[in-house]
Amino acid sequence: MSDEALRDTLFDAPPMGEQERMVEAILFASAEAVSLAELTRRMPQGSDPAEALVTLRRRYEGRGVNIVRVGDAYALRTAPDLGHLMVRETTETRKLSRAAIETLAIVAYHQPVTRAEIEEIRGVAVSRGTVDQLIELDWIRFGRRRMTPGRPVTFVVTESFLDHFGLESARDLPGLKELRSAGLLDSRPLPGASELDEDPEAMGQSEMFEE
Amino acid sequence: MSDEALRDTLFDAPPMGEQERMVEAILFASAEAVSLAELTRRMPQGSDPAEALVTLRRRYEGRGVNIVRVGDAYALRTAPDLGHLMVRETTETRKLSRAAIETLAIVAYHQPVTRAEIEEIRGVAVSRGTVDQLIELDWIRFGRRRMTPGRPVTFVVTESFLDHFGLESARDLPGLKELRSAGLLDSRPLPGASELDEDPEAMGQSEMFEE
Amino acid sequence: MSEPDDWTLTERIPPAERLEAEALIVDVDGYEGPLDLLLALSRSQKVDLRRVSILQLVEQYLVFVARAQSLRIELAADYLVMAAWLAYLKSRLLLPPLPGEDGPSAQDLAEHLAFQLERLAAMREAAAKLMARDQKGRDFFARGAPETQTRRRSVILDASLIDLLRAYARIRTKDEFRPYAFDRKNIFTMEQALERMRGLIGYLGDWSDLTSFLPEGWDRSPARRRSATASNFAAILEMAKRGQIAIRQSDVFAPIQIRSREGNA
Repeated sequence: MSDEALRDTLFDAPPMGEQERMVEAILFASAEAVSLAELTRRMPQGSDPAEALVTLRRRYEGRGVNIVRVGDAYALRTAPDLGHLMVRETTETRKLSRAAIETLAIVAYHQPVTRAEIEEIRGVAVSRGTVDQLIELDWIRFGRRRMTPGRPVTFVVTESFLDHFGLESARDLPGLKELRSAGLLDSRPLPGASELDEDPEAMGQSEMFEE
Repeated sequence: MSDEALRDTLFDAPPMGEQERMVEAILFASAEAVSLAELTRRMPQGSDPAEALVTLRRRYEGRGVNIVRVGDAYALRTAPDLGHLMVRETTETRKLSRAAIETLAIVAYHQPVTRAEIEEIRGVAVSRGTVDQLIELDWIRFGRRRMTPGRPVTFVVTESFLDHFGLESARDLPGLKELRSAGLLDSRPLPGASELDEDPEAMGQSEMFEE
Repeated sequence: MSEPDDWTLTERIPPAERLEAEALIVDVDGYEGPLDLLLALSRSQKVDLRRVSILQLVEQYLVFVARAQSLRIELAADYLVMAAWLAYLKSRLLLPPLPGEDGPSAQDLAEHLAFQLERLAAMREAAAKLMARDQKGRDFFARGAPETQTRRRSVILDASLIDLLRAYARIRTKDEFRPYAFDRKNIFTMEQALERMRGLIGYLGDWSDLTSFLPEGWDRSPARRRSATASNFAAILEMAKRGQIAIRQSDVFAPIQIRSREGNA
């Protein structure tokens, strides 16, 4: 047997049925979503978890638990229609303020978005602590800096935001397409000089008011 | 319709397939094994979880996850032969020490930075173990030597640091002003200390020691 | 509301109007800024946001602000800034443009305001839709018993971005206090003063002026004299508290004198 043939035999990937069991077990054991890269690393060499996932996902369709996609990762979650049976497992979550909910929505729909842009959209300063709370919940994080004067930092939503709201990706946000085609996600500058942005700090960070 | 017939209709148990889904979801989400009595209590009146369990158990035979009986209760467990895949689940995560996280932060914000500079910024000596630990984690590495007397070695952050913290580049780290407005920095600047409140760009990758 | 002025004022307002005004009082806390208030007012026009009459809206806002002021409700500054801007917009909308006038037309400004309102309303709706989605831990659930094994245990050191940022913020906060230590040249600290006075106190026979205790070289520049005087003063207060010296001052602004109490007490 040639060296190559020998190696092929040694590193033969397990049969697909077996790979499916493996993916199933790994996803099952984890409370968090598991990325494809992580699945590949944990399974025997030559395995193709992406393919195994296709059949596994189909197998769980309509069942009490489903395989959901979260960004680049996969997780098992109970079917949403059975939530009422699980009430006992619920832990009290902190009620978000209206400001926090709106800020979260603005980050999700306008990301990457600067603080000044959030304030421009809401027409009011973002209070200290609101952003902090959303970062603490691990729903938003700092994104890359905007390549505009002042290089303001931006905010984007996280994978655990997607996981929490059962979204495959930020593109699946409800009504996103409609909002975009209505032009409501544009950052349209105020015509002419602005007398409205009283905050000099926001001024420096925002490119919205600069021509 | 007689009272009895009406009640029977109102309390019609869900079809067996539905009951199976319910048992599946409850077992999945529970932290503990669930007893038959508990299942009965949580499911709609008239349900027969024992029967649902029989078919559900059969459905999971030979899969990556199995239904096991624990005393009087039932639980879902990964198949014993796949235990080797769960190894990573056993790792225990521990927070970095304060010294290490501070050192890491200084390297990230001031790279390339020498050990003496780290000590100057922190105001205390940096132990060898701290640096070794960060190198071992593959979060910092040696950079090029500083062209100053003694040609001290410098430290920079690694790709895997950026990866771990979800940053595109170290330049994306928020500046002091941004940390403050996110509520991460409580103290207000002292009057006259404003030169320390540099703009985010200067803050990002400071060359403060290279004068 | 307990001030008599307020009572008389409220009495003079007809009941129906007063009730309406009181509704406003309650509501003003509920608004998240002027744009939010404008959005709420625009709803009263009962038309599509795209057809809202900006002129009418401006009028409503200005009436609201005027009424709030007549009821002595403290309005936050940004409400007043918005009022000023809207008053300006109103005048621009009503008057024909001046020949040769620069800048955006009143129509552009009004359109932008309408856009802002529509966008805010859209984000509100999006936020509501988002929160109405099935949520983890409420409508669907993760594995309740993540499986762990004890066969091979390794320790992973971890830190989150927020830990990193907090650590850096902590260090930099420390830095902000550093300037105190920098300018040592012209600062005579209280510790120094205390140390020095303690040494001198043994030689104190009778009452002596505090000003005669300025250390050498600290009486020339005003800055240095100020610092040394203040520290000396703080030091003698401390020493008096410990019962080491007595202090007296015959009159306001008269020289402060000190005397040792050691042995006398």
